[in-house]
Amino acid sequence: MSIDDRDFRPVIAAFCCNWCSYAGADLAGSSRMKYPAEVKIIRVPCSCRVNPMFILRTFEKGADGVILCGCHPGDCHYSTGNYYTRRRMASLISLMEFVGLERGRVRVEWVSAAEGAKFAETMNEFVEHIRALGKNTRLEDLRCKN
Amino acid sequence: MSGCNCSGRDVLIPQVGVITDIRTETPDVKSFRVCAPGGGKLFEHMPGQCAMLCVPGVSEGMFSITSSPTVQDYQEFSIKRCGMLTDHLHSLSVGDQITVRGPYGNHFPVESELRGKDLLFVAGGIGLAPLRSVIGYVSDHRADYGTVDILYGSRSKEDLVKYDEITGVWSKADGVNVHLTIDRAEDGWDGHVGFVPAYLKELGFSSDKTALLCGPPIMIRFSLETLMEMGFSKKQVYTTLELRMKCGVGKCGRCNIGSKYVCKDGPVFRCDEIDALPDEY
Amino acid sequence: MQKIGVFVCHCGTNIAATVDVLRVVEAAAKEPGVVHAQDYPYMCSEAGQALIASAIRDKGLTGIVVCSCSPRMHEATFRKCAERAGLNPYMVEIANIREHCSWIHKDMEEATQKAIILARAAIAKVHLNTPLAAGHSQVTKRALVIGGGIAGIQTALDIAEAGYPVDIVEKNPSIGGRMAQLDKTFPTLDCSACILTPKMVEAAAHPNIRIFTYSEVERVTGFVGDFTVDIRKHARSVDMDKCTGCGLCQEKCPSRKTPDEFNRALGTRSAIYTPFAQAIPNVPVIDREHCIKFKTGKCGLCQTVCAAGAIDYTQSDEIVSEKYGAIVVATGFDTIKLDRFGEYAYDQSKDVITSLELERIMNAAGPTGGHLERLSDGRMPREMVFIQCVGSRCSDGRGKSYCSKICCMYTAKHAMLIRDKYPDVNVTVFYIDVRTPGKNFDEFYRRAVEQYGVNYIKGQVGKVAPLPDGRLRVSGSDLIDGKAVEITADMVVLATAIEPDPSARRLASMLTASIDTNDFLTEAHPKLRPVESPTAGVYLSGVSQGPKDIPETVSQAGACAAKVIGLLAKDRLTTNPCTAHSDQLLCNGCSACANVCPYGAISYEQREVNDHGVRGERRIAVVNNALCQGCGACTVTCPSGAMDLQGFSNRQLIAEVDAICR
Amino acid sequence: MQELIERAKALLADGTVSRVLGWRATDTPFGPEPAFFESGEELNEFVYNCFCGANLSKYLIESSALEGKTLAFLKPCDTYSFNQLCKEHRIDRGKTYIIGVGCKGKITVERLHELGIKGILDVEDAGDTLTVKTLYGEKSCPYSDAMLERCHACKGKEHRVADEVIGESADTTDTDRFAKVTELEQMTSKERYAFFQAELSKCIRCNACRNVCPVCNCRKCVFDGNAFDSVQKANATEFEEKMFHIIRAFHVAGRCTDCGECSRVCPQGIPLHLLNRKLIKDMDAFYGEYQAGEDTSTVSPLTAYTEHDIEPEAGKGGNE
Amino acid sequence: MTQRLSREELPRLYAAIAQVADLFLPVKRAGKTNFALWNTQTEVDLDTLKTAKSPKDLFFPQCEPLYTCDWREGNLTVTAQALAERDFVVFGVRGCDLRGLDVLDRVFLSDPVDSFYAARREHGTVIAFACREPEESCFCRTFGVDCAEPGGDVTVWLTDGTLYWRANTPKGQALTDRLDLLGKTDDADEQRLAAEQTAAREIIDRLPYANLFLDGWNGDATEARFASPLWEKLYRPCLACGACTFACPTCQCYDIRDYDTGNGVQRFRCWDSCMYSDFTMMAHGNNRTSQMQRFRQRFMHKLVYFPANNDGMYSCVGCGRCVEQCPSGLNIVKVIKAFEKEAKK
Repeated sequence: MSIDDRDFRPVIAAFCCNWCSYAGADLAGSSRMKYPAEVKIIRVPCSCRVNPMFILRTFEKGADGVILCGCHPGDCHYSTGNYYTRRRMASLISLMEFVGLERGRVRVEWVSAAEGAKFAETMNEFVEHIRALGKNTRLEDLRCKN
Repeated sequence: MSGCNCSGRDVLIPQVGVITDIRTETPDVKSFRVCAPGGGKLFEHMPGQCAMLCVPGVSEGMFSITSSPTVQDYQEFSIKRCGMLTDHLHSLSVGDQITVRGPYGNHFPVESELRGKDLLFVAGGIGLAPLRSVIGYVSDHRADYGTVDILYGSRSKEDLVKYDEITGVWSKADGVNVHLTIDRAEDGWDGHVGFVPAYLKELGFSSDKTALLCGPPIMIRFSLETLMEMGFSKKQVYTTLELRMKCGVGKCGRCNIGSKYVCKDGPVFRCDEIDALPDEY
Repeated sequence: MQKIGVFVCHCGTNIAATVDVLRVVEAAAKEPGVVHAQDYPYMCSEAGQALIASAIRDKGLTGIVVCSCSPRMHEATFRKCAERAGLNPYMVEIANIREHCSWIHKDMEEATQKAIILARAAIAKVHLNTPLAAGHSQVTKRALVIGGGIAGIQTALDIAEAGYPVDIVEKNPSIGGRMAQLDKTFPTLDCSACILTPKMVEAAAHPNIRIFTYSEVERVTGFVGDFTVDIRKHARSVDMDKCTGCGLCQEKCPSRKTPDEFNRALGTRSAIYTPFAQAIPNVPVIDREHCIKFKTGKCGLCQTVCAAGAIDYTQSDEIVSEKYGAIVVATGFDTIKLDRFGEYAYDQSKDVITSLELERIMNAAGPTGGHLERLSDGRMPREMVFIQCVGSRCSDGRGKSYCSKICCMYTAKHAMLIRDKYPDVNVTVFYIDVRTPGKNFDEFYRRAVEQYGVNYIKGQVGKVAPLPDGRLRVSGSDLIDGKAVEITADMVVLATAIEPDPSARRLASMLTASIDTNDFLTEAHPKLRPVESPTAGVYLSGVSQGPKDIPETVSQAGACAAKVIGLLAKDRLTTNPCTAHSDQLLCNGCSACANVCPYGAISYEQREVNDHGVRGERRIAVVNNALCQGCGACTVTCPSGAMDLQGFSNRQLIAEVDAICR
Repeated sequence: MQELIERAKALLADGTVSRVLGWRATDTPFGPEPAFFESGEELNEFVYNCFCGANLSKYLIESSALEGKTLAFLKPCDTYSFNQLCKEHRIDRGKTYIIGVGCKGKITVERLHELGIKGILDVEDAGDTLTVKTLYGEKSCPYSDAMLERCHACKGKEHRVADEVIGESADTTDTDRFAKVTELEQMTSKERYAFFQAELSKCIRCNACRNVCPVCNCRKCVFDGNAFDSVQKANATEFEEKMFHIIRAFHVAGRCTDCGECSRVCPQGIPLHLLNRKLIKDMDAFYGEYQAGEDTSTVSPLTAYTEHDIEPEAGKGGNE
Repeated sequence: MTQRLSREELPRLYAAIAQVADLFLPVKRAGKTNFALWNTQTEVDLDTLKTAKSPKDLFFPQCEPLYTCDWREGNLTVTAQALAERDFVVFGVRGCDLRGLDVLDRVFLSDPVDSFYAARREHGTVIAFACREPEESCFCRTFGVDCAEPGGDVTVWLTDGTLYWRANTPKGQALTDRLDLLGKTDDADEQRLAAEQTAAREIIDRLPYANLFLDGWNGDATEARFASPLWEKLYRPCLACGACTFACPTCQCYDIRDYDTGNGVQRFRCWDSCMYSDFTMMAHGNNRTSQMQRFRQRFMHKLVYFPANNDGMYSCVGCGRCVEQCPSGLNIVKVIKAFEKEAKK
């Protein structure tokens, strides 16, 4: 591992549903659990609000990993939202791998409002994984960088 | 002119302009004065020419320059609020910066065909914007032109752009007659009421004048018909066209009508020239 | 261009200790559109809010960003503050630099950088915010209480007393719930029925209360203030109006072998039955599964003996559709199944019973007429062992991780009552901890130990083994003395964990109310809004929200009623303006959005549309803003991007993405 | 063909339909074009031959807004698209009259070019073989070698919807339609990346794939609007091509009938159908087999759910 | 003076040119041949007659930044994109595509000059490539292009074994002077070359579209052509995609757009197509609302408006890409033929 790799600070966006995962992240915070500062959370009303377009856009703008967190299936505040998320994301993740994106750059995780610990754990794990994958060069907008 | 690359800047590269003054003309029209960041005009222009104003990241649009070339310190743009860009422009304040490129297009032939002529300006609503530049120019070179008649109409009194200037300056100038009209009667208005073409007919100007016509398409159409009835020939009438313009230099392929590019060969056309163009505007 | 103000909160040292607040202010001030940036120790304080308000007024701010704690905490506070200062409340965005930043990071540099980025994202978003106007909806001034136990009854009574009509839906033939099954109550040892029955009667007689027993909620649509609920009234086969409650039918019924649910199947009942003597309504139901008439077509004895002619075999389920402004969930609890706890031999011996079964045995109206006896042979036990925490505080995944809260106290109660009534019965209690926080609770427990000589052993029971003589060998450990303990007992009572009633899960899904991993309904806020569900208009009463004893249940029921009354007292509600809307120039009318809308908020209209000068009739999606709850499922299903969500628009979210990746 | 013309003339003459949607002969033998016919006389230019690959169903969106019924000639595979468009309320079934036409697989002159045949002047369909007259002499090749990719994965000879059927069809399937997808899945992630990078970097963003696609029927494409701030028409970077094609594939997921028009029309020969097929293959595996356009009522997998769907986990897109 | 090189030596020639300047030439990638930067790994393809895309994007890129705006310390600054400074060579430009550059010159080098394009033209050396085996879609002859003698800064001919090279301009000569691997030709070479040219021209004569009927298409034809009812019939299959315009060597419509890079706004231009439905869309209307109008515009521009502004020069060069690539089988040939049929009726 070169020095550059060790210094690699990935850019990671976490889309969190307002009712479960965002609250879970709040709980992780109020429980003073630690996870890397690379993770930046974007609040959405429900995981089903996250358009695949947003995920691609995030990569386009230079993100190295995107994680989408929502309520556990069955616990959606809007009752069915995350069921659709689950289907959409299953297809999207598969398609993105198919066109050659590295495994695990996009991830979906169900985190309830009570699972502060799981939130922190998930983020630690995800950041670790993205660090191991390295910079996202396969899907990135070059124009941003000039 | 616009082709001059002497500054080393491509015609598509704008300059930064600072808004130095904003006036609310009507509920949906504001006039913006724009200067170079260090003061003074960004460029020289002729009456009728346009410039591309851009709020970076929002949009860019072509606007006619409302101020006369004889104004030394700034260019003015009277802009009606009608879309995303104009909404944004209306939200700007004095001191804000935008980008400006231009001037683009041709101009009213103030130095050639119009010289020595009696001029009849017919404007409706925001259509006053390009004509005001000519009116200003003519006022500053009064000796070069004959009489001036200005017929201007709008929906209501509060929709008359530059009302103070019209009533305070123009109507008091020598050899200038101002005729104002509004579409519907309202309290506090003792002037003429009615549409511009009808008033034009009523006023019955002599057909040896040269007319400059600017306003909404429907007003232009009926005013032109009226002028024809009054004995004007199309060669005596000038108007401006507005189409979607992007590059401003006749290359991007958008604003052509037949072989003419509105941004480069226009926006000022003599009505007989328009007749020769295919009907696609 | 927006004129944005940024307000960075220190939150005392909560934020300021890890985030260099001044650098955040400095960085925010450089962002385009930001005309004002400042910090303050407590933005949410009155003085902090005053600062925000005066900046809004003085600088003509069109949007503000507050960098502070979670929006779940103070978004509403700052929105109200903005509104008071004349700014549309939806022009406020919160950057969460406490829960999502200062509290999770240690490194000041790192946390400061992150706070700057979070502020930037909020600024980028607020640039695209538009003033939103909340709509209004009417409030149906009637409440529904689901569950007719003590929680439900108390809530209903309190609401009814305030003058609002309220309906109780109870799935059993009578209201009363678990409390009706109890013998005595701690810590005062009142007779449970004696204090419950008057409340049941009061509820039944109250002019503002309607009771639907033997009924279940079938479907819920609508939203706060305007729910429509379909209630399935199961066919009772007895005409409620005609029945006099004489009880003759039950007496004569030849089918008598049905396990009696009320007595925890320790006894049997007839096919036509009322669950217990004080049942309300005192009208029996026919259990069609066990009724001979329904099974074979022959019998009809009850009809013959009924002088009132109330028996009606032709009755069928009836669906009643009612409108409510508020819904209270009071579905209560049940004890867990013990099939995963083979070591206690519950399935092997009739003399291993749950505490709730013991309640029935001790109850004068119970299967043994209130006489303590072994169910296997009817003999009086000499040696009794109570085992605490059966399935509670369980870490191996077989039971529940939580403490069931009531067991310590009722076990003390049982032990005390047995020792009081049968002084020669030895009582041993195995416990992990004895938890007795509560008024007069610890005194109560100490009385059990000190006055009544109950033998408390701190330790766990490893095995209960039935012996050939019918007795039970209880092998456990005494952690204090550090030795193995073996007791040969006549009866073992298991303090079985309680769990939410199984109906809660289905109900939660119908109500779109969230439940936690244990199926307890989630509160809107665990501390500050403990009786409200996050779903507006849905309230939580009793154990459906978490384990609690009777006094706690009753106080929560009252709190819940207060919240409901507060809602019903309003004539109209302000609706969330963050709803979806369809751009008619982009909409294809393909119906994909309606397919995924959980609220049926999307319909289609033929509309004439002027698309840049071209007119034509189109099929256009139309969102009913009163129904839309703003989940956004439709926005992603819509391929053309016609459907967008106010407050979380495509462009806003993209702006946040861009700001974060910058 | 004559039968089709006669029938169309009859339906026009008796007023059943107001116009006919079919193919018109042009002076290149291999270039019939989609066309509307409004009179019997115009119908004399009607042609139906082995080059009539174009899927006509999308043109019916436009004609749904016109007065009177439109008669459309649809091949078996076109009827799937037609159904899908009806399901999405883009075509009014009541304003159409569908004649199912027989199909034995369609060919394209590009395939002939790819086979190295240059200077083509005429192509003669002699059943199993094609005789090609060229500037450089006469050539021949098996019919199936010139067939469109989609015909090798034919959906069968049944018309899913038709008011009447004229002519015989054949099922021309001779490959597993998911074979290439499977092959790609078995490559390493890096290899797949190289494959798609090479293919997609040819994209010129001409939007032919989108505009021909029957289910890409949005009145205004998201890529043309500014709702997502997408950069239209610009393919300055490889990412944007990917973004466009991934999103396009995703937007048609569950709606794509696998008609193959996208790959047929791509001027750069990008096998765009592979993205759609991957999604179809996945959805079939995840949620059970589903063929868009088989009928007009079944709900697409992405607008449905069950409580126990598979989780969106890594590893479904192919090898690592 | 014509020079020669054996075909096997081509890789050396490429390497030698690449020493002097960036070399672009037809490269096969994922089954399609397009102009691309040469390196030792590229698969050069001189056998494909026409690249899928014309080489116009080497001079007028599909997407190019114009300038960046950013706010520094509250002040708006505009930084113009630097003009091309590197020399480059385009090898293998067919006669039709070379004429395409003449057309683009008329647009971009006329007043006001487009400095981005001008800089590229200045730095680019074009090596034209004579055609040997024209194909059925070619009709350059109609527009007066001689594909056997295409011109350019340098012209090259490729026979079975030999490449012939002739510099035509000082720029071409300058490049030639820096290459030392070209050999002298003799009379036999000259004869062979002449024979090749004759053969190619004979094929051209036999092409189905070699001599299209252009009577009536000229700068004065606006009224008659514009109002023709034929357009209504011709446009119908058009899908409104941009395949024809993006493949075309002369289409030059462009769009100017902004892109938020996060650190400023980048303004770039990219190809646009008059076929796109939003091409002329404005906030308050659209002067070409129907696809018929847009379709008509494209052909009127090529055959009427452009000649009107450019001394009768058509802006179609007969490359035939639209013939090959239109998804619906539409093309300029069909348009010309339809009007011919009408005229001869």
